[in-house]
Amino acid sequence: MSDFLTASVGFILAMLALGLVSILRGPGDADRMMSAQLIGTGGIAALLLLGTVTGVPAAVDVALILALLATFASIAFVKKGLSRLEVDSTDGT
Amino acid sequence: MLPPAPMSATTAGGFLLVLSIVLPVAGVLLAFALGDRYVRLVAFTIMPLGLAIAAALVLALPRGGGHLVYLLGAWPPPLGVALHADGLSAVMIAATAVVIPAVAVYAAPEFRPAAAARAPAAFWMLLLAIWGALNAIFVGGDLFTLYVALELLTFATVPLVSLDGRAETLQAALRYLLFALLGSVLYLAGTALLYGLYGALDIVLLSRRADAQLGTLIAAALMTTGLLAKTALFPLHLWLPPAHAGAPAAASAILSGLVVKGSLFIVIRLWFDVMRGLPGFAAAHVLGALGATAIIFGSVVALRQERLKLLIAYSTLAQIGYLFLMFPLAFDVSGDLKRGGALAGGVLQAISHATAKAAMFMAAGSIYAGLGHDRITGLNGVARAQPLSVLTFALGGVALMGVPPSGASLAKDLLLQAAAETEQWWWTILLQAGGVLTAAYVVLVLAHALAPPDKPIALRGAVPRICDLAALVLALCSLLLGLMPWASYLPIPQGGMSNPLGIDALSKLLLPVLGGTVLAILLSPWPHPLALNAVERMIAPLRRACLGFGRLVEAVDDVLRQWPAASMSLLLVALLLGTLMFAGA
Amino acid sequence: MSYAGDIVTIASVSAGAFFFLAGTVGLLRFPDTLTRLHALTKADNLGLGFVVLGLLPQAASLRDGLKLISIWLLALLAGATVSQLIARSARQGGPAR
Amino acid sequence: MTGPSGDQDARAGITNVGMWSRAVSRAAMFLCLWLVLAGARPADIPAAAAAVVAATWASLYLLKPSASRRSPVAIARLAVLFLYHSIVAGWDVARRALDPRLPLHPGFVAYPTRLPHGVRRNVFTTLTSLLPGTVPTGERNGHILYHCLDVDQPVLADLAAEEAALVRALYNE
Amino acid sequence: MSITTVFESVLAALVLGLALWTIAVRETYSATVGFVAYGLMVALIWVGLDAIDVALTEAAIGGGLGGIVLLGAAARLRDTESTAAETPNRMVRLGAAALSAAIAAALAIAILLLPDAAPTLAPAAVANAAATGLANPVTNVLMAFRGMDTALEKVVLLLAIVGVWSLASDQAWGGRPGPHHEADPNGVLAFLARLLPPVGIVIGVYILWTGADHPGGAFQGGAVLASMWLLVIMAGLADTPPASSRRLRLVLVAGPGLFFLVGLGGLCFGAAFLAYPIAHAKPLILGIETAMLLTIAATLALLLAGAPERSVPR
Amino acid sequence: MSAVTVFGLTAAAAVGLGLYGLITNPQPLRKLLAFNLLGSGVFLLFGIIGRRGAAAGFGNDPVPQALVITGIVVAFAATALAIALLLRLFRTAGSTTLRSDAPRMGRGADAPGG
Repeated sequence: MSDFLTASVGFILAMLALGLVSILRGPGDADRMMSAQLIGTGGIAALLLLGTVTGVPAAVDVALILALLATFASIAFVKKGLSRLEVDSTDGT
Repeated sequence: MLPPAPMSATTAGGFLLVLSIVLPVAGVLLAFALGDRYVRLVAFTIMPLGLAIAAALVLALPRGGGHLVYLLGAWPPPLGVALHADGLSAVMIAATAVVIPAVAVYAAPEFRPAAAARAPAAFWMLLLAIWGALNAIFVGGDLFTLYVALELLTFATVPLVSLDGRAETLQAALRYLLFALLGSVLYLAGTALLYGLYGALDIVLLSRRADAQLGTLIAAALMTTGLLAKTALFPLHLWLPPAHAGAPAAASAILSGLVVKGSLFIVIRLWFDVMRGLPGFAAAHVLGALGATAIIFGSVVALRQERLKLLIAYSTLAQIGYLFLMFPLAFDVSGDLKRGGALAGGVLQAISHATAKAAMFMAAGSIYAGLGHDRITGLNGVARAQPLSVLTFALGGVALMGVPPSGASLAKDLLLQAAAETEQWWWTILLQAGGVLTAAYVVLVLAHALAPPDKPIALRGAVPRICDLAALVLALCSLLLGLMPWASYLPIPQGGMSNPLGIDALSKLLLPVLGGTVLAILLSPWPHPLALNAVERMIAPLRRACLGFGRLVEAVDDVLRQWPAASMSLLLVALLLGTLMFAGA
Repeated sequence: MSYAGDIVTIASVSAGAFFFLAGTVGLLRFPDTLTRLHALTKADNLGLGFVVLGLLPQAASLRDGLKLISIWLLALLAGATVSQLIARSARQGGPAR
Repeated sequence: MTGPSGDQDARAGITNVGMWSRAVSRAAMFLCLWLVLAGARPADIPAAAAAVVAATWASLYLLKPSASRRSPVAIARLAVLFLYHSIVAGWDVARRALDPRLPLHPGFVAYPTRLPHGVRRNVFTTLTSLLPGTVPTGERNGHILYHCLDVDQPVLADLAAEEAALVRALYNE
Repeated sequence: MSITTVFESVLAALVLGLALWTIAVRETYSATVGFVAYGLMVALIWVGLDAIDVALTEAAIGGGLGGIVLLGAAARLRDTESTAAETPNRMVRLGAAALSAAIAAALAIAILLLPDAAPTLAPAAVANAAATGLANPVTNVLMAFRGMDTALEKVVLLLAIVGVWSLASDQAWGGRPGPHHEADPNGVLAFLARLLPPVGIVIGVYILWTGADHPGGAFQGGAVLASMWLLVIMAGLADTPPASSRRLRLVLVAGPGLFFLVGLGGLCFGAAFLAYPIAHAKPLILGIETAMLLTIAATLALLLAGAPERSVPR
Repeated sequence: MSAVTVFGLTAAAAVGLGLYGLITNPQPLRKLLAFNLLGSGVFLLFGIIGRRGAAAGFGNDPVPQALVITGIVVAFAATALAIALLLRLFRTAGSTTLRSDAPRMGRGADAPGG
């Protein structure tokens, strides 16, 4: 069981790496910003599995923090263009 | 000088070590909480208390057998953190406790809490923070605590550099911050390795456990280099001239006089206590050689400056180099570490420089405030308009040259003696040249200041007399340092002191001044009132050659102060030190 | 650790890994930013859900299980809101671009 | 309390008692979260109390309670629907991504929602961002603009069903 | 090669790839994104090294606050790229590469040569844990055995605030830090900022509280709270308090202030400076940590908000 | 190869990459990123040293962990301060290059003395 879970962590991380290659390449900033999201979900999965494998329950707390804060990089990305996003419904209403 | 056996208990009077850190820091917290209007008041309440604690510490030290120990939280090292003080710590703390209040008195009128409260509020808090950080460095007994204290020092210094908010000073602050961070990361890497090797960070424990293995030497090289970057030893000085010249005069006095001594002090701790000579003879010679180059480079470039504050900043560069001559002199030719004369000389020189250089920066600040500029060529006649400032500058300069009874003179004697004992005659030349070069730029500035003015000088603003007096007191301190009873704090061999009065002393004044005058004529590119026309024509070819040399030095300096060059030199120094340490071990 | 629980874990975590694979393939193959966003948010969130589901039998207590689920919900909320933020700026050509 | 208002429309008509009951129900939610995170230990009471009070205060400050009734059954049904949708959505993306032909017909669809601006519409877009093949990308002329992986699918009908379920669950007035 | 090593190698390769990307990519913005990703992945390494306390810190900093500060700066500075594109020439780059590689190699050798019987203070930390009543050894080290470092580090944070504030213009000194954020009150960002912070508060307090016996602590909790506060500020739902506000300043000095007060209490009445009386050690430490939580949350948020920009009418 | 070796080499490589970036990247922000990379390499060094010192039921020596946490806080504060300086410099000067040096008036104007 432990080996299986470790292998899953490795697999998920490998997927994460491939995904990162694809989105960090761009072309746009929006693509790059997805990396935080990607790492958010993939990293949480890896952490939860890792916590079970190593028998360190506190790894779950790390995942919790990641789930709470992984959004922040994306928000920083959106905030800088705030002038254009002042109103969500820019075109009308 | 730290106790050979680990102290497992707090000594009597050890609480003074705690207070010396906590008091200034408490001042920072209190000032911050009370708000802008009370900041200066808090600072001036803390100053006498800090001075008293420093005095008590200095008095308590001999009674404690030469060292004080305090176990924080009563936890003995290696798990806990201890504070240690020895003679070195005591004299550094005392010097700090003299310089900071003097600078505070000087700065009090300029940084009074007024409508625009930004600069005053920040200045006083940062001043107190620097004090706390320096004291923490001087009594810190744990390598990681020293790291935190170093960072405290950096964080307190950087905003001082950019206090006036001009683009150049912001840039200077940013360069300083980045380079200092690079330095502290290298230091931290070494700390990690030492912990991995010996499972302790306490200085005394490490000094008993450390042995000459590769990991230790790599750590030593990394840590030393990181600290050199923070001390701005040539060629790692890219940040120093703009930072020290751009800050307000009071801040420059602190930066030049005290702040660079903080990281220097940790280098001394590393080489003389933690590693007890493990770095070896060859590596020490690297430090000495860099110091020697710094003396030449700093002085030559200083003589080519047009602005007084930059001149003083470059002279700091040279003086820092001078301080590193103690490292090779502390080893004898067989490679054994001999503490004693060289170390005492180096530390004395550091203290002399702290007082004298602070005084000189303050005098320069007064002159700037009076004239509205600090162009050296425009100083003519200022001696009549601002006699006190010029006198301070002159006394500070004379003290730095090594004229008895100044501390620098005693330091030079000690270093010369060490050179003789360890049979390293080649450093004698530099020790003498250092004084002459110092004299050169002091003479240059004084020549301008004493020359008759082209037109009557209209003072733009007057500096309160108390400011000038504070600076003068510091300069006098430096001049009289040689008379202090050092023996109970520093390992000064008997008969090291020369008679403060007499032919010897006179020659010690005249020789550098004469030599300095010649050098000033030869190396300063600006029109100056020193040379007579007849002499001028005679030496014209020589002077052209010297000016060419000066230009070359300055050009090299320009290259070295570019970021890639400076940071690559940093790594190069680290590798060189590491290799030589390994070869020597 | 019960046998049935282990079976559930292996099956479910494998399913999760499959969806992570699908999400990554989608990221690599889909043509533009917005379509990639679909791949990222939908597939990966589901993958995480399956991983959480798979770990439930291994959880030491009910509380640990609930904690896992709340992490997933938090990740879902984050994913759902962030995907809207990214989508909006991608549609508008992206800020400063 | 002068918080930034969330639902201007829903504030009218909420009574003092209602306010308190909303506060209590939110506090209960945060207490549950705490219990899940930290477990139930008597020694934790001070920290738990501080956390719950602070969280409830922040929550009331940031998000004004609305007066509409919640229906537990409908919420449960919404949750099931939502779970089902996210599985379908994941499967849908996986199928398209792994299909060698890459069957995509991406495009935008404007959905005319009846939900008012503000939190309700946000809840709706957030839920629907997890629907198969749709990502809300902002608004145009009061319509929510969805980006779809496949515009040939009955996106509008799905959205309408989801909206109805949401209104039944949370905003039944 | 066991399966664990495979996982570790994958993780290491991923982290190094991101590091390489951060250094090598041409565009600053992409590099910054790469670094944020790097920070998040390093948190996984810390879990792999069984250092959960550090992993929490790294996740809170790398994931939340670090991302905001770096990405925000990268976005604002993006126009300067063309002016500053004076990359050093090839020789310099080669030299730099050689030197950096040499240093890295020296470090690697030093790591590989570390003694087989690794020295450790873990047993000593465990043996003395009874004196504090806390079961988390890291918290014990931070708050008791090496309390001085922690207290001084909080002063470093305060100085950072002083430094950042001192960059204000004279008129704005004492005003509200940072620009005024406006966002659509009906937008998604505002929606998230209404929903997430209460949850974050519970989580932040939990991280602090659990830090007594399990991984966690004041800094990690404070970082979470700071992120939540920043989220609310960025969504325009609240504003930063003026820098001259007395209450704010008290919060900013509360952590180190209480730490030093308790320390001085130990000096005057107890065994030593920063020594806790055994009977009251746990409540005292938790009290200091609570004050530090607030201080850290306020400090980190204000560090990111920037210098005061908008003067307040007095 | 153990975890310590793998991550130890990672740490050394991160230090190397960070140093290289710090030297060669002209923009201050990139230098700052490189510094953070360098710092994280050094922190990892502490981490593996702590990992080697696993004992007494703990997978990682608590002392290095505590040191790293302190170090991360300091590094973060430094980053924030540097960014504030950088943005202020950008607003004051319009650019953020660190190239130009100390203001030295009349450079090269070696007027003859007299």
